[in-house]
Amino acid sequence: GAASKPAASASGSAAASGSAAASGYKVAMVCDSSISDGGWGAACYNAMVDAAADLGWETAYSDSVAQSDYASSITSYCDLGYNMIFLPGNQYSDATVQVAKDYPDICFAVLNGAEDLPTDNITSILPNADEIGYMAGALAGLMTKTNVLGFIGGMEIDTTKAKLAGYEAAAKAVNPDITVLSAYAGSFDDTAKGMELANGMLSKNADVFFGDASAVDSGARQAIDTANGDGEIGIYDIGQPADLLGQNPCVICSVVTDNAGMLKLAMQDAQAGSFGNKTIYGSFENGCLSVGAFNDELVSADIQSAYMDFIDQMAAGTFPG
Amino acid sequence: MKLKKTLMSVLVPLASVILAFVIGAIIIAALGGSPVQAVAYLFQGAFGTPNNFASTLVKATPLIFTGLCACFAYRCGVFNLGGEGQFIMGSIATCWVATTWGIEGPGAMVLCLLCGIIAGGIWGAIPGILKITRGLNEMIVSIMLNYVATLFMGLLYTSVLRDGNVPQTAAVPDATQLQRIVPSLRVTWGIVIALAVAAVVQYFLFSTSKGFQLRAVGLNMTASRFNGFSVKKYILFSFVVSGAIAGLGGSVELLGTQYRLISGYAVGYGFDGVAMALIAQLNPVATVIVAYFFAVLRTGANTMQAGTGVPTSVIDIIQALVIVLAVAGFALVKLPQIRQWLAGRGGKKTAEKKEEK
Amino acid sequence: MDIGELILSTVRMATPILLVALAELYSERAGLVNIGLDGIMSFGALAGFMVCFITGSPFLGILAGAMGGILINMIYAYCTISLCAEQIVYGMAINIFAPAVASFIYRIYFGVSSTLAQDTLMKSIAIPYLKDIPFLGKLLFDQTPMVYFAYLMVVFTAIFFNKTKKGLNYKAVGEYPKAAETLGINVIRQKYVACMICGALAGIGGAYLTTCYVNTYSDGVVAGRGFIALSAVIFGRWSSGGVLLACLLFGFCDALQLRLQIMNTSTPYQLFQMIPYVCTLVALAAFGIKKAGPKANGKPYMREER
Amino acid sequence: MEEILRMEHITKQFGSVYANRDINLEVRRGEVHTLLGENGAGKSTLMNVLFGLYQPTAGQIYLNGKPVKITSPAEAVKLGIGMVHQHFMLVEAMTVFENIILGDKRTKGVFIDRDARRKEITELADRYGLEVELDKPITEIAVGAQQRVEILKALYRGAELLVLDEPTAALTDLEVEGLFEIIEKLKKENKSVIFISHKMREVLKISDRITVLRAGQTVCTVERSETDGAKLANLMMGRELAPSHYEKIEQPGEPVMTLDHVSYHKASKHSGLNDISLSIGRGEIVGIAGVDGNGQSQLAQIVTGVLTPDEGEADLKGSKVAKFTPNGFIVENVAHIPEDRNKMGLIGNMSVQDNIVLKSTEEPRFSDGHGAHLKKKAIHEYALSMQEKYDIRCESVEQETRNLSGGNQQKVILARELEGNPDLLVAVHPTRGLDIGATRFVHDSMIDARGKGCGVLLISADFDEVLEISDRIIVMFEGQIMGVYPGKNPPIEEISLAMAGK
Ligand SMILES: Nc1ncnc2c1ncn2[C@@H]1O[C@H](COP(=O)(O)OP(=O)(O)OP(=O)(O)O)[C@@H](O)[C@H]1O
Ligand SMILES: Nc1ncnc2c1ncn2[C@@H]1O[C@H](COP(=O)(O)OP(=O)(O)OP(=O)(O)O)[C@@H](O)[C@H]1O
Ligand SMILES: [Mg+2]
Ligand SMILES: [Mg+2]
Repeated sequence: GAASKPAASASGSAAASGSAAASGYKVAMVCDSSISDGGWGAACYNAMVDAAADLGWETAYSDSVAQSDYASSITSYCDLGYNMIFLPGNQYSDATVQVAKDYPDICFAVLNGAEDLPTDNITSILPNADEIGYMAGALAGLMTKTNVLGFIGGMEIDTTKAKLAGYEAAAKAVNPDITVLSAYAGSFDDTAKGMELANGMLSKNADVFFGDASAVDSGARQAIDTANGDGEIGIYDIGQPADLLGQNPCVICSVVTDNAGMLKLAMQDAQAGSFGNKTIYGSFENGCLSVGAFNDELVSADIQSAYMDFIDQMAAGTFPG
Repeated sequence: MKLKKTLMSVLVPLASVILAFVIGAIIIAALGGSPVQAVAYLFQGAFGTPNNFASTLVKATPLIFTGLCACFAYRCGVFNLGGEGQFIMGSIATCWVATTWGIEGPGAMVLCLLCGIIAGGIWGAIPGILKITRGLNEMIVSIMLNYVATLFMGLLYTSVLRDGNVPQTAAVPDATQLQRIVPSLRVTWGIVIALAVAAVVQYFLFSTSKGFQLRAVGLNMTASRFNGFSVKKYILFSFVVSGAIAGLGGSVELLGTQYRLISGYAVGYGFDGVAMALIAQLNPVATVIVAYFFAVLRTGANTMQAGTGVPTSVIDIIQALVIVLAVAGFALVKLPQIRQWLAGRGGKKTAEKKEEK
Repeated sequence: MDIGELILSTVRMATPILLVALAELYSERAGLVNIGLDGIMSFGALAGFMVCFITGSPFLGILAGAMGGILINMIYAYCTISLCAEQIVYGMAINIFAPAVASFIYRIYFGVSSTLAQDTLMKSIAIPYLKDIPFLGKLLFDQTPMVYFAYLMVVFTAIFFNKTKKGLNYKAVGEYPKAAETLGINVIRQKYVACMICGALAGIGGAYLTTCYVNTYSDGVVAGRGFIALSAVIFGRWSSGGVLLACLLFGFCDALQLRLQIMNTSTPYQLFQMIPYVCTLVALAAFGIKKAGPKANGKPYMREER
Repeated sequence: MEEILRMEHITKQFGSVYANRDINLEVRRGEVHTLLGENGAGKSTLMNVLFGLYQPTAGQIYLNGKPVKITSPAEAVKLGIGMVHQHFMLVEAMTVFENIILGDKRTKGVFIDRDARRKEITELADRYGLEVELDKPITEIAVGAQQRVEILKALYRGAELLVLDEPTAALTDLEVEGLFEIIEKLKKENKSVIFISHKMREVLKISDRITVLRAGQTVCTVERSETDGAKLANLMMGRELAPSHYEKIEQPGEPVMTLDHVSYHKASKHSGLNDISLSIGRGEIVGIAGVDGNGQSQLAQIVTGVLTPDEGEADLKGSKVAKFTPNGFIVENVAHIPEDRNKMGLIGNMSVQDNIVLKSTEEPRFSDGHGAHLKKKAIHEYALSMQEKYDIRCESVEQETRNLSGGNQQKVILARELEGNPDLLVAVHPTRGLDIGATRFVHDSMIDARGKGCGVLLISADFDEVLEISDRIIVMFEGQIMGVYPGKNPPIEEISLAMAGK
């Protein structure tokens, strides 16, 4: 297997990051999964670090926080004088609302927050889950030979459901004969479950996969690689939210979400004093969603251009219909 | 002599806890943090502001319930590892009543609490019934039922009782929620209910004849049967009551703290309760104290982690060290060799006194 | 549904649980209830993963998993055997401590990256002749060596406890340590040995997950398998054959529910996930279990106490 | 004769209690040396020190003249010491065979060589006349058989010095004869035996020398030929014990308990009852004689409501028993001294006072509102008065009963069971393991109860005891009644034959 090199060690978090002139602002992230999960937690953490580096903010994080500790963790950062708390998921909404009331001067940015969540000091950051689904579904529809697609979710949360719906709709728009198999692992970190679910789908002839289950996805990719064996690669996976090309041989392309960009917008608002009462949308149009690099050996130029046509149509609002 | 013994049994665990923190401080220092600062953060997090103090009480509340749940069952000699499932079932019943029956207000709240008690009691009764009728090991049954309850809760908040666009149920209406004791502080009457339950359990176990018999059953089932106590009834009773306590805890947690069911709700409360009850040597009042100590450690640790920036796992490591060393300290004073040594000086006198007799 | 795929999946899912259940069996046979299996597994998973990642050898990874498991379990051993402290509490403590240590080490070594580090997986080895048995041969005799190891352990354990002198002495320690002591058996040593075996097997179970099953480590890889193993020991009535059946039943139910989930996307998936637990309960209730396991199970042993 | 063992200035302390205090003991090769002392005098403690199970607080042990430090039983076994413990050291989940070969270090090889070992054990058992069923699980054999297994275990290990701690407590007279023959054989092989028993007759019969212990200290060592029972009792207790004589009642009162053709698990001869009819009248003691494990336990448990008979009827105080529950019988004033005081009688981890009021916490004198609030002070005071009345020797009534000596444990049970002036008292092996003083106390208590109109069912494997205090004797064999005999001038020969099933 391809052993990826260990990334730079990130032991402490209070250490100021980035080279830009220190702005005196501080942002902290409270996350229920581990930030080294190679999935959602890591992506969000990296987004925060990247955004902060550009603007010269200090960062801190608490990860693997239990649901019952959300509020007290957030409160801790508020008491420590952080300017912004970044919450990567809708599950933190209740705790955020509760704490935000007591700390009107602190900004709370909730990734995937609901549209009705924002208040004077809460902003939602909402990547368009439908579009993510469309972008993956169109490519899957073009690539499949068996007309069976796979989708593995972690938990049955709304953004995941929307991605699944979009995936299915786009794939069917490309090729009406397609069926989509889907399942939920009930977990974001049980990699073995991901592998078993993918195996189950493989035995039903699925040949293009997409997932929204963090570390579970890596199990699924492993199952796909195993099924491909050493020979020609005939079963594919589409990655997200970072560009995963090269991580596994089966990855043909990724739907990349630029969480850092959106978070940066929120941070700029905070600096400008215009934070709150808004939802920062992330879409293909505003560049927060993008198509990652293609595996040119597996995705022919024809398919790539056909795919980009669909993406253009999506941007124009005519796809998948 | 007796004084010395009590003193030792306080001093040794205390020393152990301090030792755990010293080790923790070394780790923190090795990671480039300041240990003194870290401890200051810990105290600030747990007691620094009135609201932090209140948060610690809030955090202790569910732990008191699951601790008492374990305590009650173990006193009757049955190992109920299903506190978590019973807690969840209590929460589910409460949530269902509070959010779908269309009722609100204090009356609804009381009804919700009752339903929590009943649901927890029923869920607790299952391992009890299977034990006395089929002879099944209660540990395995209650562990399995924890998984079932957690999944059932998942089923509710992702589909059946789902409210809105995230997998969670609707929130309990304001009027039905447990009210704050002091409006400016986060702590609700839930902690008072918890303390009351602890007092009742303490009284029941040690000051009533039924409690006395229940303890006897727990210590020696055969002798209890020979002496006319209905062992099976007591086993079932203890399961039901222990489940009901956990169920009430779930109800209080839902009405006073969480307001809705959501992914990750109550994870780990059950086993925490078991550990606390055992550390407290199955004494209800001591269970309350241990639960509070756990809560201090947790809320304080959150602030410590946030303040020092060490990875969260370091905090878990320190917490585990506290348990490991504190319980080892308790065990140490109970070892025959150590007891002998403690008795060392006072020993002669006692022996002589006996001879006079 | 593809039956072959289902059986294969059953074997795969049952193997780590089986290894860990055997670990618990060895522990409980010496009177030590260890509910810290999840913790030992996660440490074994990390140790196995890191060594495999660094050396490129899954076998060294397995070995490291075993050593890591032993190391962690010595905390439990010292406190419960030498200090006679409550076993359940120490199991709990291990469950908090070990995953935290594992997570800490991983974080320090690998840092934060948007992808998980990957190690080399152990290759399957087909057993000549046996693998040619139609249908089953491919499923059962073309597996990684650790699968064979797990099943051989079942046989070995059965023979050890039922046919050998050491096994008999071992069992006596869990049944009536004082009697064992009066017969010249070194109870304390036996209990420590039991903890080492338990730590090693549970560590291997964890390492299996990251060197034979999936090629990554993440904080939640163990996902409660230790508790399932604990149940499997009770369900299997403290015999290795029984434990094997319990693990297979559990693996089968889990494999089945995953497949049912894929087939019925409209039904809430939690209903399928309940299948293994409900099946276990129903099976237990149907058979009934009167046997209570080793008599001195869970009780501390002090030589001079009556 | 050459000395094999010398224990010098042995002191053993448990917490603040001295179980042994500066004890000296010397045992010669080829002799039977008896340790005599009241319950709790420290006999077992001293032997456990010798066997390496306890580490002495102070003192030195010499074996064959050489100083030795015995740090574990394994060490003792290596040094040629064997011991039959007072409390059975048998693993219940295993068979007799497995129990005998456990921990075996004499044979090499990994696997259990069943055939060879069986042959060896069978030969050994034949040589010493010990009858055991090798393949039965321990739980399925009677107490007497378990005792034989214990002896066989020790013999199998082939010790030079064999300690027998109360081996006869659970044996019938016939079995005791057999044991004595074994001891004689060992003596001939020039092996030494340390023997412990509370039965003066046995002590006088088998001993060469006797060491008397009192309250953890050595009183003296005497030659058998130079002493007698009365002298020994005096040395042991520090006081005289008048010879006992109990009057026999020939006309009992109205029946309190009648069994009519009662059967229970008929097929299993040793743990069942087959068509039992008997009646116990007020003011009489009915003694059940018979080898242990012939249905006596089941009988006791049926007349106390613990077991429900398969067939037949029972009449309690003139009305038919509809439902068999222990509580139902307790309410009808039936008292029970069960056969196993630790397992069935006492809650070992509860205090003396809690055990004394175990059954009566709901009575107004111990609680308000039918058990709603315990009157702890009243309970404590009552327990103190019971401690006084029944001479229960303990540090305080708050001490756990687990740590009391056997005699005192039995007295706690007596204080509980007899205080309610029962109508029926069922006493099973009530004096097993008790010293002569305590035994006398128990017998006196039963006679007292009889005097107050209580019907007493005495079940005992100790034939002497049955003969001494029963007003009527019933012999049981394989779950059946073999015969009923008068307590006054009983036909001893006939009864003995009946006990053997003839
Ligand atoms: N484990 C223990 N811890 C404290 N005290 C104990 C313990 N065991 C016994 N004792 C006390 O030591 C003293 C001696 O006890 P023991 O039962 O030997 O007295 P005894 O006079 O020989 O009794 P008996 O009436 O049975 O002959 C008693 O006060 C007893 O309660
Ligand atoms: N393990 C122990 N822990 C505490 N006290 C003990 C222990 N073993 C014995 N004792 C105490 O030591 C004293 C002597 O007990 P021991 O068992 O030696 O008496 P014994 O002479 O064998 O009596 P018996 O005739 O009843 O067998 C008693 O007071 C007893 O309670
Ligand atoms: Mg005594
Ligand atoms: Mg003794």
